Amino acid sequence: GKSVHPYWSQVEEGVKAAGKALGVNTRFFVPQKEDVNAQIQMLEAFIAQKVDGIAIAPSDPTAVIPYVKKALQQGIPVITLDTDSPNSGRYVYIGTDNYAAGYRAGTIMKEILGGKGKVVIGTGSLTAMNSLQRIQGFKDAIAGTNIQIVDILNDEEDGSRAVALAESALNAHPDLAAFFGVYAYNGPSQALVVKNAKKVEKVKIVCFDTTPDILGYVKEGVIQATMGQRPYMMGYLSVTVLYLMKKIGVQNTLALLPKVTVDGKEDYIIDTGVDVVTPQNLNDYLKEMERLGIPIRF
Amino acid sequence: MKKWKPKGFRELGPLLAFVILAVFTAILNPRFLTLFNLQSLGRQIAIFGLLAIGETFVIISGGGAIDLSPGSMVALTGVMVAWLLKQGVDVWLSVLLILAFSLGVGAWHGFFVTKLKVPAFIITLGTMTIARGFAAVITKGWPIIGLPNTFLRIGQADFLKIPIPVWILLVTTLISDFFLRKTVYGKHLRASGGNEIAARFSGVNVDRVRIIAFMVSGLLAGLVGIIVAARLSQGQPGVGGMYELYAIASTVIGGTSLGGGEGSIIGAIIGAGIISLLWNALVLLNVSTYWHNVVIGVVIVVAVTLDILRKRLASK
Amino acid sequence: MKKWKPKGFRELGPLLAFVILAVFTAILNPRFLTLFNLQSLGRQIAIFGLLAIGETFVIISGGGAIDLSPGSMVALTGVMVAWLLKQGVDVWLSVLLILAFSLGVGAWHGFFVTKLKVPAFIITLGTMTIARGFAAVITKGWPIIGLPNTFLRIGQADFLKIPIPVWILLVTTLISDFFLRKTVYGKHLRASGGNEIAARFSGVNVDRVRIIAFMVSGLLAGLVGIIVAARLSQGQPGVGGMYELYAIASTVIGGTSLGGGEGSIIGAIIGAGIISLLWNALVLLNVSTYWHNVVIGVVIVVAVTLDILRKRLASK
Amino acid sequence: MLLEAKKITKRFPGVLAVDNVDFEVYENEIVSLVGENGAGKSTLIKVLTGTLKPDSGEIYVNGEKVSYHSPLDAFKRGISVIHQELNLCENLTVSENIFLAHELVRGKKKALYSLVDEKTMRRKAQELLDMIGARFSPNTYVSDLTTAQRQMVEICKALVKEPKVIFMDEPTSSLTVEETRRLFEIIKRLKERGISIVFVSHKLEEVKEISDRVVVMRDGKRVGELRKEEIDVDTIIRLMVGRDVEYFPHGIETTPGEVVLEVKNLSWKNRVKNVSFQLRKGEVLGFAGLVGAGRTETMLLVFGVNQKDSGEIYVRGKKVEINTPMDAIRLGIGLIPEDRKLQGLVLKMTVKDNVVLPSLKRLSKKGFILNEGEEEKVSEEYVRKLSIKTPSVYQIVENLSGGNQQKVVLAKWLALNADILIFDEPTRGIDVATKAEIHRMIRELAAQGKSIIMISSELPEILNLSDRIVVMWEGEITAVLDNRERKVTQEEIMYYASGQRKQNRGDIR
Ligand SMILES: Nc1ncnc2c1ncn2[C@@H]1O[C@H](COP(=O)(O)OP(=O)(O)OP(=O)(O)O)[C@@H](O)[C@H]1O
Ligand SMILES: Nc1ncnc2c1ncn2[C@@H]1O[C@H](COP(=O)(O)OP(=O)(O)OP(=O)(O)O)[C@@H](O)[C@H]1O
Ligand SMILES: [Mg+2]
Ligand SMILES: [Mg+2]
Repeated sequence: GKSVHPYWSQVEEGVKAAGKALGVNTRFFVPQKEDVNAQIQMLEAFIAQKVDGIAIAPSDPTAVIPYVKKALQQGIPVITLDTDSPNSGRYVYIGTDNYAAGYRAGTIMKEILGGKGKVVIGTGSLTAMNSLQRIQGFKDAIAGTNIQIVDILNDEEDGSRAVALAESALNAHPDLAAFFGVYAYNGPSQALVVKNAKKVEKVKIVCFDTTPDILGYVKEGVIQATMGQRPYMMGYLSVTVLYLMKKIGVQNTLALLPKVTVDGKEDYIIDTGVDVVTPQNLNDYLKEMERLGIPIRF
Repeated sequence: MKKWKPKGFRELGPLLAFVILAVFTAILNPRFLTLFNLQSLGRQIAIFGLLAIGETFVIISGGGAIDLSPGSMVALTGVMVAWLLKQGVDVWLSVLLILAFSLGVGAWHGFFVTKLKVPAFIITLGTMTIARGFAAVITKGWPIIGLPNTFLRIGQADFLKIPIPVWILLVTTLISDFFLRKTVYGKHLRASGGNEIAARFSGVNVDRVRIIAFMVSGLLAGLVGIIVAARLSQGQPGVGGMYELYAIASTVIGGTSLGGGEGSIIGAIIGAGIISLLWNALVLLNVSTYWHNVVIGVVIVVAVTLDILRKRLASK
Repeated sequence: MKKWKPKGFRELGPLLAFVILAVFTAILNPRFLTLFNLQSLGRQIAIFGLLAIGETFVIISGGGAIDLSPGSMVALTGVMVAWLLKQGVDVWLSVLLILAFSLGVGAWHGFFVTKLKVPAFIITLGTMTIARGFAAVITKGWPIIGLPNTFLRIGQADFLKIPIPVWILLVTTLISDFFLRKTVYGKHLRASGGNEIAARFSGVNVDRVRIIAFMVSGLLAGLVGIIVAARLSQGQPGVGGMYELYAIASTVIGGTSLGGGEGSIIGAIIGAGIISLLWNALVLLNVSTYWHNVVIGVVIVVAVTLDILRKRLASK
Repeated sequence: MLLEAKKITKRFPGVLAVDNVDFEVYENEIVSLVGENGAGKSTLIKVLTGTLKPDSGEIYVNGEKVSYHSPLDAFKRGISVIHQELNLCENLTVSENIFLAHELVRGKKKALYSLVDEKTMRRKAQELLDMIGARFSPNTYVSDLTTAQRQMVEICKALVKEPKVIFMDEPTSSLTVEETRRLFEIIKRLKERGISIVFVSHKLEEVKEISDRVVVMRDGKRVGELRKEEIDVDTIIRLMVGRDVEYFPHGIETTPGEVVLEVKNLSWKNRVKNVSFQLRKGEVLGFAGLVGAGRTETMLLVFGVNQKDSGEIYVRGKKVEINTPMDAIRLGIGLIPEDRKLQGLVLKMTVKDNVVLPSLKRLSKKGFILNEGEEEKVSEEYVRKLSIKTPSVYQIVENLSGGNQQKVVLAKWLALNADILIFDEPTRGIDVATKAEIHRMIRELAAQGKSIIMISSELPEILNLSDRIVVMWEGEITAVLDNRERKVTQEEIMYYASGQRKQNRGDIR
């Protein structure tokens, strides 16, 4: 994982649940803040320990390549989750990439705004890969419409600053049509500001993650849509795949997995999908999650 | 004997910087002056200002003391108060418990610094890391939501159109400025910071004076933690990153010397005002976020440098 | 009011702490001692250690000086070197240019501190913010990838099974320890930090001595920026957060007093070793990440406190 | 003429410190510079040695006009200085300090990166120390040295520069008679070697003894010059002060009453051994001894700065535990410390804030809220009484002259109005006129029923003021002498101060 964040704690829950179900020893690590060097440091410590398998969400897809290669050389199977590192030689990628999810968010924004209006993006980092990809996807989706991104606000993963910035932005752009929230706390921060400013009707919000506060605002109709990436599933499946690789061998496991062809190369990708949660489908979403056995805190 | 007094209004430099920035922003974007924006700005100033007051006490107390813990303490106390409220503890009791806790953390810092002679940098860096860690341990990254409305009013309500946090800042400023300039404690604090040994020889209980300074800083961090939690409607483990640096910078911008022995509460508030104003103005002036940090850094350096040059010229 | 005087091996305390932690980890998880793990640990120690050497110079130079910029400078110089390499500039020329640039930034800090009397805290905080900002401006946040292999070797290759960064650290340690203890510069540095006025009155060029100290710190931050970029195979604008605090903490753990005048390069390296070891050991010992910060904070505080108590007992 | 200064003027905010002064140093002479506290002596010296830039005026060295940019420029022209406030790096050793900025290096050219030749430096430092009769190793850290020893380091430091002229700003203020004698021998030897000395002191007997010429300053101006044969203490005083001064306050009689402070068998480390004495109401109890005799250390125990290892203290008959200066002040004990910069003053605070610091609680409303008016009144009163030269009580203490700083320290403790006052070297660095005034005040305080302990290394001061005299040697009391008749002699004190014990000293009450 990348930093202390509810998203990753959902991944952890999935990891733990799978570990328990399969009777394997799982370990889950996130650094306090996104820091590529710190992640590599941890990765090396795991390789040194000769664990049976590693599932990693690279803070940066290229930076980890040499270290993933080292692990593979030592016979430790490596898969990626959440963020892919296609050139590292990892066996499988599990997740929805953030670009795709961001693109989905952009598409939905386009629908909500009817193709025009001013949007402000709130994020916690200008450098973290997940944020960059989500924003890039979002931008690409709205390209060619009359939707205009008037500002990107970086709060440096400080929820309080996120609120202050959202307030400033709301004030600076009286004709603001929508906020896009990249990190889990961005959506609720924007929702709080919009609600307190009594502009719920005017300013729409599309954001990421399905933390309880976000779902609360979705229910109230302050947040129009949020992207759920099923982090629990990612965690659960990662452990399962690694377990299989250990039990029945890497090749046998891969044979069970869906094969895709990217740029003429064969690859293994498990797409965990994006859930778009809106006020309309909130109840269905909750039911669906329950059916899949994914715990929802609400 | 003539009443020759050396200094004029010491906080003039930073005040000018603040006013110039504000006027400049207001001209370029008149929406700066909307009530909504001024309230938002006020709440931000309250957050940094309260922390800066705490730092001022600690820094004046001398011996190179600074407090690196406030940012993390804001996160931890915010999470803790939310947790208490979720357990159904009464709002005011929760607030009191948190204030008592943060006062205790301040006393802990003071104890290590004065009795065990551990550098303030280390013991408060320890708390910075530990508090941040505990905030993560308690929440696993999840915000604690669903706090009672009475509590949220602390961070979100206004009184006479002025946000409650600003009232809290005003009252705290008045009290602490009074303490620092008009009471025996204030003079003892400055004497301890100026020359610890001479203060001891003069019968000043230097250790107690310093411990109290750390307690003030701890208490205010807890207070800010409560305000921030109320403002965000939730206990969030990720808030407050780098606030200690902003608070210390506010203090220094306001004319407090890191060497100890002197400092100004009003100056610290103005310093906090400058930094908060920058956060606000850069959005209003539509400066690309990529440049925000660059501009903030440049303004801080320029403001302090000009102030120092101005004082040097004035004393010539 | 006697000051504690260096009797015997002053770095004994931190060294003991390091050894105890290492032995403890090795017993609980023998894989700690694998070559691979030790290499990984070594690379991390090199990163913190080099920064800590720079801080040691700055801190010894006195006047409450610290350098808050290294963390951000690591990010900025890493991005810059990657950018240069992408422009097709020769590897060694790029490295030289970056080192010259970071030397210049150090000189800039020194100039503000000595000539304009701007507190080191402020000018280096300014650079911290500005450099972080520029790193984002240059890259728009995206890493710069596709660097030549010769360059990557700086961060990833080994020589005689010892990683290149560790060699760099060894050489830098030897040179700077030599400078600090055996040369005219070292004496002048300690004199300036011990009693600035006395040093000035004796004819020491205190300003120049301090400027050089800041230049050393700047230079080493640039060097670490290069190493980290090579290690990550890319220019990453997001690395290095809080590294300055770890570097300062390493220095203090190693026995350098923040008041200036004295300090130990070896101690700083040991301090960096303790922090790096913690990063490594907590993973090997299977401590949940949520607890990492808590443990790191506690160990730093305990190590420093015990060392201080030990010294106090020894001097009785 | 080695050095000639013409029409030097130096101004500080609110103060004209040096006013159009000419000054010259000839070959082979010892010239003294005298004047009241704040007359501008130190400022003039700082200007002449490159540590301060004059506002106007010209300086010629060997006939060549110079303008200094740093002290180094002065050293290069053969001008060395020992400043009034000692300036050593406590974190360095003696030899490192002596050679600071003049390090001996391996190789020919010296640069910042040159390798320091520690061995030769240490050897040469040892030679210099031997030459001036210092008995400590060049490897000692300066923080471990006494004031007198530091003074010796300063002298070596000045000598290393192989100067033509050495300015010595009050080098004897913290030396005993014996040490002063040794310093004078050194000075004379230096003169034989062709080095001229500019000497500053408030001890006019010394000035008379050593000087070839005396230059007198008053209020920043040069007011007179005396040639060798004209030098006479009374003449100097008249030039300095503009009137005659009575040295010692005869005729203020006191009648010592009951015992207010009793110390029994006090011991601390190896430096205070089994010390017992009694202090009576209304008496002045002098403490004599050589430097290092343990007088200061004893009083630091009584005042609670250091914690005794054993022994008992009784105040007004009641046994007390004094663990901190606060405890002592609460019991009505005040201590005027020896080292004004370290223990006496908060240099960055104003005169007023320093003066009222110990008595703050008493001067405040409800012991808590400051009463600025009262503070101003009290501090102005003492500024007047002790004729502290300052533009106002709002001046920062750091900007006062050395002697005036010392007066602020005294004012601080006089304002406390304590019943038991311990003075440690109260008149160090204070000019004759004020010194006489302070002596009178000490006697007056005793007459008012205060009890006074006075540590002094100036024997005349001890002999003239004390009702009884305690003599210490190496941490123990060797004699307690009755001096009500003012009959004790210098020889008698020196006898006991060198370790001879007086028998049955318990008899003396
Ligand atoms: N930095 C300064 N700022 C302001 N005033 C100063 C400063 N330095 C000295 N003065 C003032 O200049 C005057 C001369 O001071 P100086 O130290 O030269 O006196 P002095 O003759 O050496 O006295 P003393 O015998 O007490 O040492 C004094 O009134 C002093 O207060
Ligand atoms: N352990 C020590 N090592 C070296 N110096 C010491 C030590 N303890 C005390 N001193 C210093 O020795 C100096 C002289 O000792 P002490 O104060 O006991 O003698 P004194 O009789 O009071 O001398 P004075 O006449 O200077 O007042 C003091 O200033 C003190 O700082
Ligand atoms: Mg003087
Ligand atoms: Mg003494």
